[in-house]
Amino acid sequence: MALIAGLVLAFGITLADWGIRESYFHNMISSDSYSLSFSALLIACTGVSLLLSPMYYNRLNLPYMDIAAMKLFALAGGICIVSFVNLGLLFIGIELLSISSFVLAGSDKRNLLSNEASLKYFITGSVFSSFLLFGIALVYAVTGSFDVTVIGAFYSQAGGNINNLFYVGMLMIIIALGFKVAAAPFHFWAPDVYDGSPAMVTLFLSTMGKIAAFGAFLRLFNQAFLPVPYHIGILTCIMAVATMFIGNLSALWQDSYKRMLAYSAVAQTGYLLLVIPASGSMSADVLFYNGITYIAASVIAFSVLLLLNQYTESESRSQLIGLAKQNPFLAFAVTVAMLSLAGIPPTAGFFGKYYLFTLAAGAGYTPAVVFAVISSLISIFFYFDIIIKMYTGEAQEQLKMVIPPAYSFSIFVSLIVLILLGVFPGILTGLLQ
Amino acid sequence: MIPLEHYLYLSIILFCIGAMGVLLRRNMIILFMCIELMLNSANLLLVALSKFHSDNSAQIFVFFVMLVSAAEVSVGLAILVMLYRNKPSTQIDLWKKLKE
Amino acid sequence: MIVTILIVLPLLFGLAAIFSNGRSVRNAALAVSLAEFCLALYAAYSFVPQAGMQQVLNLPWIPALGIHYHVGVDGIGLLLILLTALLMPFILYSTPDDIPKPGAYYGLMLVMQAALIGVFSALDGFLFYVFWEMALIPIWFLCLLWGRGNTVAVTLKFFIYTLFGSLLMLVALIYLYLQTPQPHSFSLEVLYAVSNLDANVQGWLFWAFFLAFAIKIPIFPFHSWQPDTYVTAPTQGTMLLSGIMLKMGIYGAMRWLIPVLPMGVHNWMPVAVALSVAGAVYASVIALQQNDLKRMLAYSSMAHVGIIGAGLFSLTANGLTGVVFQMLAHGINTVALFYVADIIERRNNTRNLNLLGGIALADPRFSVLVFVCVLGAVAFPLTNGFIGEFYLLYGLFEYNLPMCIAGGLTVILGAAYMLQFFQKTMFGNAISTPHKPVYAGKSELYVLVPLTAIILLTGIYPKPLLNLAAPAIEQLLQLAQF
Amino acid sequence: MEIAFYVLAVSAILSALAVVFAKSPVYSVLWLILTFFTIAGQYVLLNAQFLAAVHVIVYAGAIMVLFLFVIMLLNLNIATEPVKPVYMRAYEIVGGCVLCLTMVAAIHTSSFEFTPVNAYDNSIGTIEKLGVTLYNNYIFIFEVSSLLFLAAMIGAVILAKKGDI
Amino acid sequence: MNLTFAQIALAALPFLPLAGFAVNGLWGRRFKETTIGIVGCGSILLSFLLSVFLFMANLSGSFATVQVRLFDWIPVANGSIGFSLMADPLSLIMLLVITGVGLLIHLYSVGYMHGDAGFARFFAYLNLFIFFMLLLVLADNFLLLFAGWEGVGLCSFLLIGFWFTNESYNAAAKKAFVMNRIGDLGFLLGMFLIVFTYGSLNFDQVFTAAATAGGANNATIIAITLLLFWGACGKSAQIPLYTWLPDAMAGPTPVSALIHAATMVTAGIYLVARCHVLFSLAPFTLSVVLAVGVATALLAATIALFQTDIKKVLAYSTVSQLGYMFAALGTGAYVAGLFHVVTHAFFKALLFLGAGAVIHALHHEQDLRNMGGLRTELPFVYRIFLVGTLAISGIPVFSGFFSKDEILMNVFQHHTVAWGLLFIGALLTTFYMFRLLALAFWGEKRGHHANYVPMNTTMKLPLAVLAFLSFAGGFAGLPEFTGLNWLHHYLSPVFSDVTLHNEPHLSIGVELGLMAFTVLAIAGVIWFYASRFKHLQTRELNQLNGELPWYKKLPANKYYVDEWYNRLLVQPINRLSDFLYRVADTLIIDGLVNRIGGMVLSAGNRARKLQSGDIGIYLYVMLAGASGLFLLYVLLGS
Repeated sequence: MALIAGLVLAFGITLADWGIRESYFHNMISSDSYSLSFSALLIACTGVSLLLSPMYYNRLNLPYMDIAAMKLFALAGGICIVSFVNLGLLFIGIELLSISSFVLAGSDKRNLLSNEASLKYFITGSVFSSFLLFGIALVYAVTGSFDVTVIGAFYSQAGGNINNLFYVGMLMIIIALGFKVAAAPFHFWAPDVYDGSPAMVTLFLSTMGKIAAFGAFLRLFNQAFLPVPYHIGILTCIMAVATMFIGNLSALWQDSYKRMLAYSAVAQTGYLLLVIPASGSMSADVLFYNGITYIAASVIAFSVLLLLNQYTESESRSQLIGLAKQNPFLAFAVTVAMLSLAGIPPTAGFFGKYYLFTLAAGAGYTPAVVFAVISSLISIFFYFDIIIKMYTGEAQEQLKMVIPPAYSFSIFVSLIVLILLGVFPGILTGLLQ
Repeated sequence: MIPLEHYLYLSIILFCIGAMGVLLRRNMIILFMCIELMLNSANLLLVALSKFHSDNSAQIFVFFVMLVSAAEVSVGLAILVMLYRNKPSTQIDLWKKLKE
Repeated sequence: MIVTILIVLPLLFGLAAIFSNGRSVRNAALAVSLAEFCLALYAAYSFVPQAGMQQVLNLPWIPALGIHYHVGVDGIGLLLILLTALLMPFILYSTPDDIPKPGAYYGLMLVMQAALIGVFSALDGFLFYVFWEMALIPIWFLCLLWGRGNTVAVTLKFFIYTLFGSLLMLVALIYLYLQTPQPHSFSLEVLYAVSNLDANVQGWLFWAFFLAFAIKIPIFPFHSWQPDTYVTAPTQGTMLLSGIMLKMGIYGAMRWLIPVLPMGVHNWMPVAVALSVAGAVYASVIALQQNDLKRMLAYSSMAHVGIIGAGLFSLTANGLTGVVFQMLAHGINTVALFYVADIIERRNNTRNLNLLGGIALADPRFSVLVFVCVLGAVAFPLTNGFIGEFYLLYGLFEYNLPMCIAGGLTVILGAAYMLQFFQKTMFGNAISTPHKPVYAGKSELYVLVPLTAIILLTGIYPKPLLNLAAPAIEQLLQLAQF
Repeated sequence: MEIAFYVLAVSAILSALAVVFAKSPVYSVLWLILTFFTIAGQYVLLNAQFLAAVHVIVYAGAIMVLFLFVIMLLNLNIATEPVKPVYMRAYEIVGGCVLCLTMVAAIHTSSFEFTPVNAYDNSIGTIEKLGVTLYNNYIFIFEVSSLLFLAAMIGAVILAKKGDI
Repeated sequence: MNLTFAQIALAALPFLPLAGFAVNGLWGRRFKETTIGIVGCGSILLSFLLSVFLFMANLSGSFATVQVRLFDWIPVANGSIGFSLMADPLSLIMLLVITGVGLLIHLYSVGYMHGDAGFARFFAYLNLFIFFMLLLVLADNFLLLFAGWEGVGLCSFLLIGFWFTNESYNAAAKKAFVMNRIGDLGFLLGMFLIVFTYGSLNFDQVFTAAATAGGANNATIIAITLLLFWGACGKSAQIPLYTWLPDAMAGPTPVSALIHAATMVTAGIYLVARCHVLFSLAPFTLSVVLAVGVATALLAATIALFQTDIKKVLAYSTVSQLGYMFAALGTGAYVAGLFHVVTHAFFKALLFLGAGAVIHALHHEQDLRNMGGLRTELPFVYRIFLVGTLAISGIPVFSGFFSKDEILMNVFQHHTVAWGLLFIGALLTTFYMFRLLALAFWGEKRGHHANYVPMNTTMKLPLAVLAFLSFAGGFAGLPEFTGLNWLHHYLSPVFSDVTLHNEPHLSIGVELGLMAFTVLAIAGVIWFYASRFKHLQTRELNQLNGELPWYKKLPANKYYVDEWYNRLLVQPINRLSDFLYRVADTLIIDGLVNRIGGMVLSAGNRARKLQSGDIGIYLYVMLAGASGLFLLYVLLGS
């Protein structure tokens, strides 16, 4: 419980100094509205996962304290990369986040799948961190400094005729962060790692890890590479569209609910990736809004998985049949989450997608928007399959579970977030201008 | 004075050798070493650039890179030990259960 | 202000009902829908036709993006709200009282009504789209949980098909939103004023909008979801689908397609009219040989709607008057006919026309009422169908003659299959029913008698309704000239 | 001066290739140590003397020892490399070269005449200069990296410790 | 509103039968048969009295035409079409016929339908029919006329399929309604053209506009008149759309008498007469009307020669007489056409009711081959049937002679070939009528009917009145040269502007000569048949049973028109509908959508396989992806 208290304190502090904008430690790290809001988001994620972990781990009779420690280290890494000014801090932060994620992925030692997940994550992770290093080196070569504001000034002042190396450096950074965020050609690790590692870790990785990586990605682009060159923009769009289609298509046939959620996480990355080519004034707002809705929806989706794990080993979708009869509240929450992930109006997911499409179309990437629309249509198949399974069919008896207070609290909060943001999106838009 | 391209090409070659090693070898130990090699190639480039820009922040950066690679190796080997305990071999081909 | 109450009242009550499933939900829901109807009547009563948009309410909803909760009503919107408010009590009352999970059922119905009224009164592009899709979810749940047959596959296909259209519309709306002057806004007037679109962009946008509405209406090539959904859905769901939701597509085309993209509409008008008329003839020919009652009614509804679509895209004053009136007439007729189909099915638990017969012997009063409904559907003078059909065919005639003749064909075929239906079910000697069942008991009469009265009344004295719509149609035509 | 650079460069490349193609892990560890020495030599050439020393100590000393230790501990010295079908190896070699070529091509297109940031001074490699920048501008990263080490340690303990936890 | 008493009467006129329908319809089952009869006949009686009152008022010159506007119905173009009624001499004549003959038939059917389960329903439908017929006749604009038009079609559907337990009757009813509908479509298109060219649908506005526009034979006028005529053909069973009338005999006989002889079928003639202004502006259409009228008259007459069912013979005779009326209209002699309508209503109703009496007596036996020798058993029926036959054959003094002769006179004036054909038609009419008389009444008794059902007075009275009218009806329109043609004088204000046909009249001599010539010919035919009817009859009976000679086979099978319609129209549509549903709808359109869904699912399956699980492949693909991006960058970047 101390942990939770600590986290709440940290949450309070971040919100306390909301107004001030200055950077500390020889402008290594700055506390502008962007970094504070995203840090608050990350803290919230970790808070939720810490809240849910005791009950989950007691069943596995694994001591969750050191796992909690790793989560806090990952949180520290996340906060660094979300509010970095110096590229060095970005590199170290990403390394800290990755290393703790490797360990978390492998935390359930006896389970072979978890071992395999950590192995895959480690090998691919370290290969692509060297890409990041190489990219930073090239950018440093051209601009001569690691400070993002200096690079940004240099780049905008140089206008079109900046040295070609700069773009190559930028591309390598995109590749590295693309890997971290599980974008298309570099997404191969994500499904296996999310599926292999224990459900609690998958929840943590897919929410905190992904949003931190996206925060860093957008922060770097907003500060350093602001007028995103058109051909780099197109490359990222291609990556985004490929991710959407691969994520959505592979999720169609998944029998295991957990692996389906893994692929849907990859698909959601595709949508979020559209923010990068359209980085500019509104993009921070869009990312934050989508981030919140994505986290809220994942929390609900994964909490059902966690509750299921209490009773059955199998993670197949058919476990959910007839859930609505057993406890309607949980079924309603999952329905709202699925609707939000699919992007159906009354839920926040719809406005998030709409906001994202407006941004992308505004930046001139309308074909990408059309593809995004088609892929979201494909996603309807499996999201609604869950809803159908819950509401039709006779209920298995063991679903008669009692939901522990921690779970019902977190589900309730995310439900409120999903519905409130869906009906009154005005609260959040314009926050990060 | 050695022009900067040479360092650049050298580090790219080392980087690609490391990448090829990662692709070719099946044994985890060799794999970790090739990863180390890739990181070092980037270090080399950084040091060359710091000489070129005569600004030593790049060298500090190399310090941290070394530090990071050390941490990575330790975690990597820990993973290797864990895997070895479950399957007594360091071949990565054995780990294929998570698919489709 | 009234319009917002019209939306919020059923919405709140619906949501409350979804979670409670006490026995008394049924009459509570009925009370709400009746209150809704009185409110709508009052709105109609206090509506001044010439004064354009009324009951306008414009609150900022998402100020950062220039999206407002902008709601208002003009002639056409009001008539459709009246139709929804009128039909809802009948649909609710016609639900058998032994349905499972009544709370959720009535809740979803009321949420559905709120979304429908929202669609008919939204003046803000985004709000229109939100209501448009919100109307999809309740009907999907209704068909899924209370339907018969393999509801899962059919409803999923229906949902995805309609969503495909509406998502294309979303992309088009976003594109238009970005064309508006800098502090972008979605409001209707601003979108009407967008003029810097050249011909082929308008062409693309036209097709994006047209696809969404054509799938919803449905117009010919995009109708494959309709027969299956109407058959597997519960009758009340089919009433909703064919009675009111279908009008969403037509209203959407009138409000958002024709005034916003006049050049696009003008270039693609012949194609749209040809498709609709082809669809009408196609459906009425198929309906001839159908022996499943509900599938036959589905095709007949599609035929009527094909003519409405043709009238809509002929862009003539008479055509549009016909569209508005026929929407009302068709709404009432299909609801009545599907209810009849439901009664017949429940009594004989078969929908196969060849196995039915002799109902006129068993219950003459019921057969008379059914006959009036059939007359309405066949566009017999002195019924509402005739007036709508007359205007539509006249509008089509002014547009071009061959289309009008094809339209006329559907009137003849319509007579053929509707009478065939009437004779196969009503006449002939009773085959399957051993005892003499009462087809139209007291509860059925409460639905059928008012509906038939309305069919005859609006057929004999349609003037008030036509006056309500005339100024709005006038204004629409001016906007359609580019 | 140039000859030294080229000698060291060539030896670095050769030993790197040897690391990849060595039969048994111990041989490749030794070749890797040789590569680290050549790179340290390069550092000296780029008058980053302190860095070269640290590099040798950290890499050759600490990391390689760790590798040898693990190899010995789990006696992995047996070269039990499953010979992969030739076409697979061919693909991988070709893949590596293609990656190298594309990166060279991408870089080749750029002109190299970007300007150095501040004036030339060859004493940037000295300890007191490094110390100044390390503990002034980069102090925060220093602290975070300490956190990183802590995390790595705990991680290694969690994963590698025997026993059920 | 200072409504004159006439206007109130006019307004009330159509709603009396509607009230009768409502009363019988709603509470009919509770009443006894007599009360139903009283209500049914009473309402028609009242409307008959009202129309007599209106007729007398009109006669006494208190008003030329009376008009009343109840409420406005549909706004069209600029004006708005009202639910308004109008009575002028033309509609008054029709009014008298409808209500008069209607009343008699109502009385008759009280006795005829005695004991039938749907007694109340029958009377309700009859009253509804009269209501729609009145609406049709009294309408002052095309739309209300169209409403009445379809209304009568509906009632004929209901009444033909009255005994709905019999499948073939239902099919006949449906066929009648659909065929009427085909005609109505033409009428509707004609109305659209009228609104399109003249901007309104009210008769007076349209006619004044047409007259002022002038210019005979221009395209729109011809199109309008042709379309209206197409509608009239549908309703009055002319050549292309007549096959429904013989099948309509499935209904009870009073229905056939009222609807398919006296009133409904004459609606087409009333329409052409009402729009005489338009038709006279389009001589081409008039020639078409003439041609169609003559053709139908001849065709129907030949078919009637070989029919064995008593009602079918009368049905075909009605079609042929309607052909005569249209021929009269075709030559522009509207008054002659109307006069024949009136007289035809009398004697054809008489013949039908007579046939009804025969059927009633012989326990619903309709086949002539089982009748015969009824002269002695049913003396009263025989006598009234004889009067009817003489009237229809055009024997002098009887009404048929005067009206048919006037038509022949006008056609002779206009077009001698047509006169020749019609003359032959008249002879054929006489032949088949006497054949019918002989088969039913003369000769020895065939069939096994013994105890005849007695006819009560309610059936005898109407027959007697109709017999008198068929006898005396002719004197309303004595030939022209006598100057006593009251009908011509009475209707002249309506047709005053018909300038087309006032070329010099035939000299009296020629007229008398013609008249004498036709009478002699008809008398010859009667004498020829009466003398050897026994021999002709026996030959025909065994021919009917056995093999018909080739020249008789064609007309006997009604020239296979029905079969042709079936093969050319009905079957192809049904086959098309089957094809469209099975192939086009389920296979192609639905199939396409399902296939797309299937493709997406299979793509999903393949995408799933992409994730092979082997780290080596992952790394390989990732690095390949990286180099791909570099390549793309190089291509796009430069």
